[in-house]
Amino acid sequence: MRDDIAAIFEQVLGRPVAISDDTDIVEDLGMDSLGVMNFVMAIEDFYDLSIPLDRVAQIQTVADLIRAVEELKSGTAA
Amino acid sequence: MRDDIAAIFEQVLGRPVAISDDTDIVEDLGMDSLGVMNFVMAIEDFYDLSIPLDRVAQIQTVADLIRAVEELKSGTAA
Amino acid sequence: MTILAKHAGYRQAYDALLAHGVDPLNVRFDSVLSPTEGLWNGRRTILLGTNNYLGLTFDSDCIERAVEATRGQGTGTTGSRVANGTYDGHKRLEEALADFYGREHAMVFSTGYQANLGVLSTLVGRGDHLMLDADSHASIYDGSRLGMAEVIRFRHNNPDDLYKRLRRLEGVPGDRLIVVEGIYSMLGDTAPLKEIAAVKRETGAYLLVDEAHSLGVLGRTGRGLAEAAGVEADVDFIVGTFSKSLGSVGGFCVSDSPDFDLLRIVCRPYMFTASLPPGVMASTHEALKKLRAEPALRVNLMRNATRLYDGLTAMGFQTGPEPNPIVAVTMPDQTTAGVFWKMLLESGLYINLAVPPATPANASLLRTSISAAHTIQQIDTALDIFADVGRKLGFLQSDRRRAAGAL
Amino acid sequence: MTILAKHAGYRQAYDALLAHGVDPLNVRFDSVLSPTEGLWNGRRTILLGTNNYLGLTFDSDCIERAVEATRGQGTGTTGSRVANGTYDGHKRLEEALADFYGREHAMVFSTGYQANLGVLSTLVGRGDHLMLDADSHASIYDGSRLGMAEVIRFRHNNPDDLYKRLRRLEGVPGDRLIVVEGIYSMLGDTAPLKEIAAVKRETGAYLLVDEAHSLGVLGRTGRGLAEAAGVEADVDFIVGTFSKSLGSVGGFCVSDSPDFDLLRIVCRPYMFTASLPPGVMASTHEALKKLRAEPALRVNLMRNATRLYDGLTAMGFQTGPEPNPIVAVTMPDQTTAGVFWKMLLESGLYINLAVPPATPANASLLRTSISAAHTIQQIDTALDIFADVGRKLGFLQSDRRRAAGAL
Repeated sequence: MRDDIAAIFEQVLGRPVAISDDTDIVEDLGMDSLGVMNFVMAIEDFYDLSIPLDRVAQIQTVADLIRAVEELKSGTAA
Repeated sequence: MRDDIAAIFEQVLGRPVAISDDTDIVEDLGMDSLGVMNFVMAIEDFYDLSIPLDRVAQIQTVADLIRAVEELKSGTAA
Repeated sequence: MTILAKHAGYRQAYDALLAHGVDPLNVRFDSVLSPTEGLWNGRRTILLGTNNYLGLTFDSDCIERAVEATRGQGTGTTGSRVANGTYDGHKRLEEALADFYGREHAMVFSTGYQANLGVLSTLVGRGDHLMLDADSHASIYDGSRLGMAEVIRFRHNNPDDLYKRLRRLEGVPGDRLIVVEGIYSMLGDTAPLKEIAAVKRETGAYLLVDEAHSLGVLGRTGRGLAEAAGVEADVDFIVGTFSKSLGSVGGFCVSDSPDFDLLRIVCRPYMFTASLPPGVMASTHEALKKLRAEPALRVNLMRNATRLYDGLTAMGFQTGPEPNPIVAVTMPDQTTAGVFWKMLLESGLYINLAVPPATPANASLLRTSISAAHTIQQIDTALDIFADVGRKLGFLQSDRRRAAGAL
Repeated sequence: MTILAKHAGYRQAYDALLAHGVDPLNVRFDSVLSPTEGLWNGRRTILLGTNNYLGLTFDSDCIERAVEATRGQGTGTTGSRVANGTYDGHKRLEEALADFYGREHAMVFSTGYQANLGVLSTLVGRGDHLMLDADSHASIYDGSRLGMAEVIRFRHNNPDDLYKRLRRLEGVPGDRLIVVEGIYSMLGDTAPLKEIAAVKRETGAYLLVDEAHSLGVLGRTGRGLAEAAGVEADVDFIVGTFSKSLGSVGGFCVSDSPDFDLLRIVCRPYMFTASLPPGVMASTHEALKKLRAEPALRVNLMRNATRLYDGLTAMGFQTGPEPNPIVAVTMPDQTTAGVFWKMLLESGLYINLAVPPATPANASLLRTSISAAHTIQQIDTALDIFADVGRKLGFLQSDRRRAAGAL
């Protein structure tokens, strides 16, 4: 999943990125709020799901994002 | 912990209650919003912690409550 | 099924009142004649539940300033303050508020509700803590929900409980903001502000006081509870409204915080709403001048409030803890409260029926609010009507036991 | 450190503008002379950024109705609608709005911001889904935050993306409410409402349209986009504001939902705020009558809007997708936008500077809004000023390349 996410980051940012679980999406990747939104929408398209706004607000690192996608895919999101 | 919580329920409600992890605090125990608030404050006093409002809103069952108290006591709350 | 069906449960309590012929949500005044009298069902009715503390809604100077501004500057601004909505009248009112409070900065909002929403959701954010009195007004709770700070409730008017909760946060990073009200809107009790200010100082928290019901009511010059308690220096932010003592609509915040104007570029309930019409700014500004120039208004107000409070208490009604321009009588249950309220209205006295969940401790209340414009005669008539209805419903017997058969 | 220091980052962008002598947040009109002219820095300035679509703020009938109501009923109600704040004028305006829209129910709020806050936070709750256009107004986002529903954004004006997201929710219990705007406030584009209504029908969702910028602007009788698109029967709730075409302040919601009045006992931003002053209700009611009686206002408005849109587009400026009374010119960056805006103002033309994060796609915009009250001469003067400043800043060269040295 991390490879797919890295590919989506590259597509949105237009440059290659190295990510790990601890990568902070805003701070480390230098995304502004518009960038985050475009990125979230690309992730949603790729995995065919919607991430509700309050979940988006809780996502800070790549690990948070992976957990959110996994929970939403398996239908166990709080 | 469940015994302590049951004792606090009895104190707030003024009657003995049987609880399990699945007990729904509002539906099964017939508490209104004031009752819930008094109960939450009694729990807070007993465990010497504060449960933020958004956490209170997420608590539905006794198991949710136990998890919230445990997380807040150990400082791992989200 | 409709989308609103989820709220149908709320209708039951209301329907129970309707079944007794009590319809508190559909009181429509044919006409309002003065700050203290309205026409209801074609009958002159004493208004004793309008928060019109200084009675300035019919002040001829306030009206004429509103008329001039409407004629000169139009019926509205059609824009937010940050776009085209800053007229001379908005700036002058902000300057007058800052001057009145002796503060560096003042900001005007389009409603008092939005003032609380805006200030509370902006001053604290993620990682901060908002400490709310459990009996806070809905606008304070809604403001806390709009923001991202952790919200912690402390027991109503209990500085020790507040202190305990702040102590639990020791070592946790982030700001803490304590929020209390000058006069609480349901029971008319004041916050123990001296003690709360001491907690604030000891714990390094910030303190905000909502003086909605105490502006023009408390304090030597009418600035509210912070002035009356002598702790203005400890209060970092004061929020208030124009829709009570100042007789119009709108809200404000004043502060000495040097970077206060940052609010103007980050506070969404300020930035994304149309500013108030010139006429509203003008009548509010004039009312503030009257508030300052006529301390006799506060003297009359407290004379009336104390007379009503003492009279109701002497009859044996259960009133709040102190005489203030809000006097509430606690009823044994919602139906009794509703029937009592309806009989008062039909006898020519309008007050507020306040029932759960909007009330502290789920009480059913007959809530009155007093104006400087009430005559002593009107207060005495109100007391007579209370006594009459109270007798009919079995409240004023020597043992003060409610006659079970009265309903 | 102050409690507001957490927002200091926002000051940087603003300080960068200030460094160029651009201060869009402190435009204070000494006086507003008409719907289309104000006095700024002692100079007569054309107002082309006020959302005053029908130019009714100085209508003599609207003003006189406000004056009469203020003199007769006072400067304010000093209470919420559910307490003492329901005057005859509030009820009559609600009846007039219901009649205008041909709907069973209408409810008036104290601001348009609070109308969105109240309706969105109440119609859907825990377990429901709120489907928002990504470019929604701040009041829609704030209303979604106040409520407990899951909030899902779909791509701006993209019915396919909306459909895809609703399809993903198939089998999930709870209501879905789609929220779109008649005219989007930044670029002046309309929602593809016919297609969105089809998605709504196919997925069993509810549909709410915010006609804030389209009331009195679009539709054969001025009811807005739903009327213009011929899909009023599919729209369950319409929200709007009085602070644009109706020239005052306040908001409303109309609907045919049979249990609509439940909102009056559960909707907190309606229940816990003072109602609007009698004068505001009166001028708004009169403006609604004018809107209905004078379709020529809409003709003039669209004539002016099209003339400005076509003129700016012909000069080579990058405008929005369709001619509407909001016309925005996209600038290459924030500093250029700020300098352009300042030079327009100093040339006698007031418009809005709109910069990130308040704009779609983080664009820097010169936003204009047009009024029926503008003369053709004023529109042409505005075009001349745009051309003049555009030339000075190097925009109107044949290759439309911005002269790098212009700043």
